[in-house]
Amino acid sequence: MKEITSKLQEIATRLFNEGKIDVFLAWEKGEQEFQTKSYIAHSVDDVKNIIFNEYSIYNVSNALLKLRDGHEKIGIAVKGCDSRGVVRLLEDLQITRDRLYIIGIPCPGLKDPLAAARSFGGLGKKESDQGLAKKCLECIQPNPVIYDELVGPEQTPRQQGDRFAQVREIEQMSADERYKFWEDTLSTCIRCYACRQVCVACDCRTCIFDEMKPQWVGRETNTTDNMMYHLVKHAHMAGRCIECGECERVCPVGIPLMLLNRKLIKDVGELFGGTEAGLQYTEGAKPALSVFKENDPDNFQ
Amino acid sequence: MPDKDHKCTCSEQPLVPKVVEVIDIIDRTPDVKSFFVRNVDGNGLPFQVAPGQCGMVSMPIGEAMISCTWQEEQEHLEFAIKRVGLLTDELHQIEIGQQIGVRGPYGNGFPVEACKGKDMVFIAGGIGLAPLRSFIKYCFKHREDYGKITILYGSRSQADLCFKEELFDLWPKESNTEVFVTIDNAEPDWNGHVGFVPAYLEELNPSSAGAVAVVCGPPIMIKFVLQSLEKMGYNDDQVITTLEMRMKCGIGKCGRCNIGSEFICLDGPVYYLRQLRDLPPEW
Amino acid sequence: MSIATNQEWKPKIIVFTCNWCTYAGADMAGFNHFEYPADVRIIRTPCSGRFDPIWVMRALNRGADGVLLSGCHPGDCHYGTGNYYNRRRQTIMKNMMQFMGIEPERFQTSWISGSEANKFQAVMIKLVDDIRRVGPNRKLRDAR
Amino acid sequence: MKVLSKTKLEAALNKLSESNEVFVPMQKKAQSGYYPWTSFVSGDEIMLEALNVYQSPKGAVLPQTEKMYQIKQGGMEIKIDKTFEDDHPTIIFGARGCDVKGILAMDEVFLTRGYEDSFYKARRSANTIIANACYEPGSNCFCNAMEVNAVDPAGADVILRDAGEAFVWEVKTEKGEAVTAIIADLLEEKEVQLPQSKPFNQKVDYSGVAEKLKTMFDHPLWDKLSASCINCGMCTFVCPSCYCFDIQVKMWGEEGYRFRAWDSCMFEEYSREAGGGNPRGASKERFRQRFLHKLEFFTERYGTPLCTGCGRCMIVCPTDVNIVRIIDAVKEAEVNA
Repeated sequence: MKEITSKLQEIATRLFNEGKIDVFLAWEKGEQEFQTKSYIAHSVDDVKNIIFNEYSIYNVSNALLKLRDGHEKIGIAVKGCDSRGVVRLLEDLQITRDRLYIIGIPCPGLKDPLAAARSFGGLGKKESDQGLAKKCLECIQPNPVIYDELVGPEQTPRQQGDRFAQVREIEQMSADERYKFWEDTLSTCIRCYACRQVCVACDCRTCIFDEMKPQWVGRETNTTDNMMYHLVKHAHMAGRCIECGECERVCPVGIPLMLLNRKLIKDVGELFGGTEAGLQYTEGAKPALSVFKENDPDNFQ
Repeated sequence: MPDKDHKCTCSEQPLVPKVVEVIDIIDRTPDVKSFFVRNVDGNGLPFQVAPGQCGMVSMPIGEAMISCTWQEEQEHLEFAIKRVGLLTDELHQIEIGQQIGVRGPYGNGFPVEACKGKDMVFIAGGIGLAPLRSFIKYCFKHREDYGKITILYGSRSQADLCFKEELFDLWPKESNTEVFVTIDNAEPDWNGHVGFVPAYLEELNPSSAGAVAVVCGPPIMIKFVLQSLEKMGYNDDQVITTLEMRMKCGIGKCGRCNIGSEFICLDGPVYYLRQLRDLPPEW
Repeated sequence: MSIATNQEWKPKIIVFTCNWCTYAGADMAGFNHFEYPADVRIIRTPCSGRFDPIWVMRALNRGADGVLLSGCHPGDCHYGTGNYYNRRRQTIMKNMMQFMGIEPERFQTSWISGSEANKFQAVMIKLVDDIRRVGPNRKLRDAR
Repeated sequence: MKVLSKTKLEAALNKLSESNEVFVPMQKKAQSGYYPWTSFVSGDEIMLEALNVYQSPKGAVLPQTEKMYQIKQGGMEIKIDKTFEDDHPTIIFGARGCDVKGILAMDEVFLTRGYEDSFYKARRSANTIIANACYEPGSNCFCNAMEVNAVDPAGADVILRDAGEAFVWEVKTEKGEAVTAIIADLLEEKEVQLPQSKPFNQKVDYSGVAEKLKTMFDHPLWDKLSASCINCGMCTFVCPSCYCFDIQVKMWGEEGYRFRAWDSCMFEEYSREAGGGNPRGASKERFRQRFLHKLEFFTERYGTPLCTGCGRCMIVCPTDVNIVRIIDAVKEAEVNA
């Protein structure tokens, strides 16, 4: 990790000095070791705050959403999952490729700073293990899919066994059991919209949930409004979710959101084939539901 | 702001509206209508208003804070409503006899006492004339308490001029009163002044000696008018304006209409410029 | 809406149709006096490409018992490709709704062309029977 | 002194639940917060010994969604016949000093300044607070800097003091007497050794921050501090003293109700006006509004800061926005007065 940090700082300094970039997106050291957060370096003397440690798990491509309307040249350090976010934004034409200088970091698997913060803060039960974060244990793409420079050795995916095991388990349940499962899980949601704000695939200007004319989803936190919210939010993820696992990681009440996303990824893969969201950048490519084939599966009456 | 006692006259449940009946609707402009409401059983009003106070008008679809016009003998409440959103769309489709909800009165209203003995300069833009109209009618009712009255009003087009009858017939006839009307861009059958309110104000240049300027209109207009008034020598105690913020509760609880530690719905919406100077520049 | 026994309960079913094929098919069915149950309410939209899954959820949420989206057969969409996009979108959405536990009968999709008046009638009758069999919608229903 | 031994805790809670809805700090699978004691099932865990729980007890007096009044519309007629003031007795059992201060701050907002919110008043007057004295501050706690007395929280009707195998039951108000009467037979008279309160790890000094913030509205430090914030609403919803609410309606044709729900200054729609304009549309402005309200505006208006030093927002924030660091940054920032 140490040499990746120094390499990152070295590249950032070079890019700033050559005037190739105006800002550099990476991670910043916090007071405590686990308080690493996303960081925008504006000049060469900010570079000393940049770090890549075992808690640099935040999906930095999400910070691109704040910069999409500007014209500055952006240097960005991306892990495997982050790089898929960059591809997604390029596909959605939210940012142009020539504004970006991408430094890829094959990711060795990181720890969850929120789990560490919880045990450090002492609120509630101590998180059981301090090992790799859940999303890193299920990682299928540690190596960046798009980069101008690569830093660090290639890594191997850590996902073992059937990726969609839990999804199939729920599919086997009866309709009422499934409804009961989702009713109990989603009734705990406090509608803080962190899963939307942290998601790189959520790049709409005005979200449908902020729409008042008409108001599609109610603002109450009863079960039905919560289910409507999650159903609509994840319906928009079909063919767009890059499986970075951030929504599940930041959820304050621990809702297994990746189950919904994995169900979509499984269905889109089985029904329509094609590469998964953000795995490969080709100019002018579109997400799965924005294209079609004549012989798509058709179970309509 | 000190602990003012705005006892809401309609009930011990300030958030629950009173049902009233719309007894008359007058079309002022293509997108502004005046609604006159009374209690459902016909006698009396849910509350009385001072000039510049507002009321929360509510229909099942939503609620909105609308300024309420003051009259001397108040046998009805008048709300001049511009069609801009969910609730106002629906309001513009109702007929006479429709029942709606109303609660209030909210806001501190214009400092009518403090302005006594001063020359009054009223500067309004678009629907901003509705709140000022209460203060103007109050001045004409107590004409001897006030000096020279200048009314400067501008709107986008001739059709958008509100309260045309008062602007062109009633108010010019009042003693020691001048009314100036302007529209943003020229129109064939309009021979009055053409141009924006701030520019026209500097052209008229009403003297600031012993005068008070009262401003109400879209935020962009208020911004430039305040600059012009400063150029013309009006100090911060001679300028009064109203602020626009999103409001939901109307009683200083829901937290969203704040500028600094002031809640515009409760401590405002009327402020002296001196008060606004030490608020954060978010207005 | 009090949901007493099955007899008194009348299903409320919303059918979204595309303007050029299914709506014309429905017209043809009416023109030829093909009877189909009255519990069905038809909403016309320009093309099946306009169908938004949130309509289905909103309808079920606000009290409908079943929703059908019907458009032109793939290949003869008036605008060329609307139904292809619709096909992918609704296929995914049907799986998603069933994953959440909503009965499959409540959200159905079909292709009905302008001349298939009898198919329109058959689909309507089958739709209402399905919903009658499955009963009133309680899942995703906005509690009073 | 009166003592409630821990072996009798569940019996006491059952007894209190007969006539009150008792909110107890609990861990329910992945979530921890204040839940009704009647909803306790096996696998849940009472968290009275833990430092605190994630969600604050403010839901007992200001629920996340709360029906206000029923609306019936018959063509031209509108009837508002039923309002939903809910005054069933509730008890918040075992709230820490920071959470009690949060509720006191909300009392200031909802019950003073010319208007008394009838819905809040109904719930609050039927509510009894049994505080849980706090002797061992956590690593993020700084309630001592925010006018909160953790060992003797003001505004509590009864104070529990965890003395190892029993709680000291210290009654403070008449409401406290009433609750004590219900479980009088479970209390014993015993002398127990009270624990020593430990020092605070966080060194926070709030003095002068409000006055200095008044001059820092346009200070460049807000850009730097808000750079990583993604404007989710998590910090405002776990905060014990955030009270902003939204008023919305649910109608089915002729019938429906207007309700109130928590809202967050972090959401873009919070201050968006009918014409589409938004005085605080940008992410930085909303971020600044949240911390100015916590540290300056509330102090100017009600005399006490709205932040109670519980440290929850510092833990849950996905981009590690830290209010203690912001207070330090404000104190160090040089301001050209």
